[in-house]
Amino acid sequence: MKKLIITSENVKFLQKINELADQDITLCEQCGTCSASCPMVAEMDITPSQLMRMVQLGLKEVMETKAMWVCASCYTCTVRCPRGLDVAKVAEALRQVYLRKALDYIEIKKIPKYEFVSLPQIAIVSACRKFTG
Amino acid sequence: MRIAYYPGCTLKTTAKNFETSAIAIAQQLGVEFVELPRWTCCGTVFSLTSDDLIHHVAPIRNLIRVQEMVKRKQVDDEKRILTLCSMCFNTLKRSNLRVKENIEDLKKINNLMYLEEDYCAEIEVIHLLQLLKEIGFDKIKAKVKNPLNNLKVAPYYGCMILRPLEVGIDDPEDPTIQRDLLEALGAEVIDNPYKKVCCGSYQTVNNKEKVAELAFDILTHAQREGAEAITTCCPLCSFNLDFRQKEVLKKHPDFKQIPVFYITQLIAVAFGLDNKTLGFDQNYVDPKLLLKNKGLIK
Amino acid sequence: MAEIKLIDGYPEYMRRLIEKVEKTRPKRVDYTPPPMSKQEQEEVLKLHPDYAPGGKRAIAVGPNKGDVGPNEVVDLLEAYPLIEPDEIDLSRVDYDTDILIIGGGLAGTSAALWANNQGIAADRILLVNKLRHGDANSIMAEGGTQAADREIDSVQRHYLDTIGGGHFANKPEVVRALVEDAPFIIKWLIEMGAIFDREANGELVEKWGGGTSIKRMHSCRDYTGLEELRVIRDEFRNRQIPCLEQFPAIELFTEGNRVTGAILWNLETGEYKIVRAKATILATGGFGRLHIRGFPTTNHYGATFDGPVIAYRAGAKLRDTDTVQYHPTGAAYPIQIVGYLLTEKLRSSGAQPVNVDGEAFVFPLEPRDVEAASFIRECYVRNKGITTPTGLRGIWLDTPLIDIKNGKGYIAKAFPAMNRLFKRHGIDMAKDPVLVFPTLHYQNGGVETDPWGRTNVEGLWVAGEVSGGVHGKNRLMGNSTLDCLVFGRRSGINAAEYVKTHTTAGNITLEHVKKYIDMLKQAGIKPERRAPILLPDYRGRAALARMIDIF
Amino acid sequence: MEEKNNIMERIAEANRPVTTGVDEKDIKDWVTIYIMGKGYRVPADLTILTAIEYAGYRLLRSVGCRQGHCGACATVFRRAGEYKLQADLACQTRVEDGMYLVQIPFSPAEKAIYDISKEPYDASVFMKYYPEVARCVSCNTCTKSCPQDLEVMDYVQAAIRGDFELVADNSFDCIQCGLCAIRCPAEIVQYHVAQLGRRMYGRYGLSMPEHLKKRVEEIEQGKFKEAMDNITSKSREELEKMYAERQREPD
Repeated sequence: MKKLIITSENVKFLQKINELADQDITLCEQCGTCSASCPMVAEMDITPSQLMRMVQLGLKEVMETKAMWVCASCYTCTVRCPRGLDVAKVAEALRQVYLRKALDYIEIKKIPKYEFVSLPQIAIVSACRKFTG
Repeated sequence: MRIAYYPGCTLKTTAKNFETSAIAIAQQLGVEFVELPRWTCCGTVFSLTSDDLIHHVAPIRNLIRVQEMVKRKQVDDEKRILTLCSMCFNTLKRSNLRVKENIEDLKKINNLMYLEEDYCAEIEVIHLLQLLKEIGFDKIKAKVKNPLNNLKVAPYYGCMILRPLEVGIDDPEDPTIQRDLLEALGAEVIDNPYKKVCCGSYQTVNNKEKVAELAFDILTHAQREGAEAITTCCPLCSFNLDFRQKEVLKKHPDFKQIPVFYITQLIAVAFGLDNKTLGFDQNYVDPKLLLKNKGLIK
Repeated sequence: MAEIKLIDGYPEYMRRLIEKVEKTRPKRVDYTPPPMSKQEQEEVLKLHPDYAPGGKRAIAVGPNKGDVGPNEVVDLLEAYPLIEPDEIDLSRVDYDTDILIIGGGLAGTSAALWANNQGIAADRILLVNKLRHGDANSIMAEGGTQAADREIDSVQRHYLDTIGGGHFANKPEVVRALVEDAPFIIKWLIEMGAIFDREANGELVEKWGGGTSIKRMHSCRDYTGLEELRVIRDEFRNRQIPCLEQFPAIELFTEGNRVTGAILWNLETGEYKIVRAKATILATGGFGRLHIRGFPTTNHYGATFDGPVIAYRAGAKLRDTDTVQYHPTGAAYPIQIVGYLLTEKLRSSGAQPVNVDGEAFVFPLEPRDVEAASFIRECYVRNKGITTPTGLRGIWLDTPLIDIKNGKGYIAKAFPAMNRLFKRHGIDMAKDPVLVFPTLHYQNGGVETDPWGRTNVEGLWVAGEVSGGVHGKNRLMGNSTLDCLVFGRRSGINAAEYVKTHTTAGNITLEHVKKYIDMLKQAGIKPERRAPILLPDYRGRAALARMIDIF
Repeated sequence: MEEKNNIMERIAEANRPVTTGVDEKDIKDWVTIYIMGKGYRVPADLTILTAIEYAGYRLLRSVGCRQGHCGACATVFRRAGEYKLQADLACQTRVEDGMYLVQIPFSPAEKAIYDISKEPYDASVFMKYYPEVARCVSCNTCTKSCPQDLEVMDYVQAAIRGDFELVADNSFDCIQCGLCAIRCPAEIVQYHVAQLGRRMYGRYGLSMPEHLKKRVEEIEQGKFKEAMDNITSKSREELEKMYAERQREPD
């Protein structure tokens, strides 16, 4: 097993996410309730609780994972967390770290034109909010 | 009673039937929706980061419109704004809470919108279901001309009117408001635990297969309990559960399509309102046959 | 910093003068001065810039040798080219196209669309612009577009109005094309999504235009040209027709008596490009920026008579270039907007010309030239004008009468562009009169055209203000945008037909330019002027006096 | 000064500031403006556009009709002592002492390619071609930067929900200067969105007038041919007589 050395960079990253999400992520005790509750977990490469753990450790590699993008912000984890943590906010904070560099997770201009004939406004607006920088 | 009404974009486009049926049933109950004279998209999803204020500008701008309406005596309910769409409800309510609880944020937002009058943070955001409950399900029952007898309906709540706790209008784990309402209409209510499981929301834009899978779970669970129809109060849930049945069928050819109603459409049916109000042509899975079989429409 | 103190847009002394206008206003609401006698009209017309002596001379060379035109126009026709024909490298053709269109206003843009409709592939068309696509007088057209589409109207009635307005000097067959195509043009624009003013019941609003006998003006608020141009330019862009901007044509190519393309000049880098074309459509617009007789203008920055200059060298005949349309009511105050067109619709809606004493002094339905001349008389002969802080003279146009006669708020609704313009300078037209003086408005004549936009030179078409013949000696309100759209379309169609039957491109030579230089030399004209001038020069004298040309 | 007799010369002389550029000796009031950071002393009653020219620039871009109709001369500036970045048309804005300014010569915006004759008349058309409208945060920066004082944000919002009439009405006076798009934090191209909306509304939201269709058919069928053959062959004298005897439609 690889030994993990926590540096100031890791701490900074944790602090940044803590601030953006307005949470103290160190409170997470890895009970796994969020993962068990998540309707999207099957689509994720890491589970919500793994995501929380990576952030706790300040591992920027979490930015490479898909989980935060698969989150549908349904707040099931939020209402169920025994530690009162808002996991949805943590996912949003991670998305924002990426999007705020003026990057897009999905390119709306590349969505096939025919999709827009049926897609409701509500879906497009929320996708823009969640996936475009 | 006149109340300020925020439609939201989708109720003006793919969910017009939600709006027309809601306005019609409200009228029956003595409530007049007064649409905000100028309104902007609420953003549909509440911005979750602590330092972001720009995405709360739109919700607050809409709440300022309510203040203006109150001043111009355009509404009788001077403290509230009504929404039908669950996502609008969630976003407007949470932004409202944020500025109510954080006066510094309110100041900054007011300052950014210096061309508008200041928002005083005194308006409250309510959802149609809350209003209906307030009016009283017994009163609604009294208006029923066409009881939904024998119609087996599974209410679906989705997320945005239940979670998080501070905005939820019902128990997030076991909501009952739609059940009580549907029972008042005479329907047989099929309760099942999938009523509060997320439909996949905006993932429908870039991952419609997954959304179809969630829809499949939600719909088949209800069907297994005997449901013949689903009700929702969110145009995005409705899209994912109704329109995405096309994708469900692709993957599960044995799947039996099931009509998805806006709750207001079923109330309108029970009230005996006309077809134009019902707007079934906008539903993907045609509910007319089912309702005809039950003798509920001609 | 010392600035004149303004009260609602006017300096104090002008405010006091406005009080005089306000005093007489109630009496003038129902008063109209009597029309002039024929004799008086003739007398006052001597003050009109077109008739006042000293403004014109005969052209010394070229197809119209001996014809008379304004000095400023003749100066350009008698100018030497910008290029030395022998120094241009013709060995490399940069753009080889079927149809070259020079000028992207209403005429050029519609020519491109109709050539494309006619089967010429988008990439076989090239539209070039001196400035941006759409930077044209078209976009400034306020009033409207005439078309005889009402049940009680007829195309022959439109014909008579047009030809009478043009002092019967118009080419009959060209006017016929204009009026017969007009309803089709409106229909086409609506199909393309142009939004014309509508009555509450959805019917088209049809308004009066000066000089017409019936209401047939179709307007889009007071942004008619803007709306029409935006719509067809959007369609042009959807068709992905090649378009160059900041690329004026500075000379045509010929082979014998056929135009075979043009030299373009990159306005910003100075590099020239060679275009070979089977057909060339000239749609370069008018000449307001020549400031004929020193008048301000309603025209666009690029309205500098380039088209006729280069066509003339290629042998194209001009006509009716001797008359210039001055609009009686150009803005005269504040200095920032001098020359801006205040549409005739203001007067037809009730605004009255008034002198410094608050007197209405002229019958408001006099012909445009008489009206303009009477303003000059009031200012410079009778000395009853109002002098602005910068020394301009003008007379009042009492606009508050419009709201008095049509109801409060009418100005804001019917004239948003003008209302906005004055508001920017602190003036409320609904409350205060505005100062006006004649302004140089329109080039009545130009390169002689036939009903299909053809000129006497093979391979060269013209459309819009650059052309001559359709308006005779005086253009009628509402016929300019129509001219552009009708003959833009017709030239596009006809050029497309030509291209289909003339499948080989001609050689590109500058022989005609060499010949023209010889003619100028023979006529003893010194090479001190060069044309086309492309743009006017408004640089400050002080800065110019100390300029060193290094790059 | 000796008064000249020739009226035309006097008019030309009076108009010289607007026809040939401004001469220093005629100016009483001056201000200092900063064009791209460089200070220039210019006459106080010039517009930004004419002041730039006075300073010695020969404009090849950022200039068009010079009268507020074409949108070529979009300019951003800050007034002395203000933090607000203003946006307006150079040809319509007077210089002020201490103003810092730069022109926006070009707006690098993408226009969608479509064929309006093939589009359905509903909100999906906006989402299909300009899905970025969904990114609008209602910050109102577009409205604040519009030199025409249009309610730009309102029409973008109307586009999201497919209200074509509101898009058309609110955007009608748009001169497509691009200032809204340049300043939009959501990177929306408002003026192109509006153009699509207006064309859709003009084509589908408004009816094609029956009398217009009928007249076009009549002309095609030759209903006026005889009358036109007749009138176009008339002599000048005959036409003059007809013209003088025209019946004017009553007001």
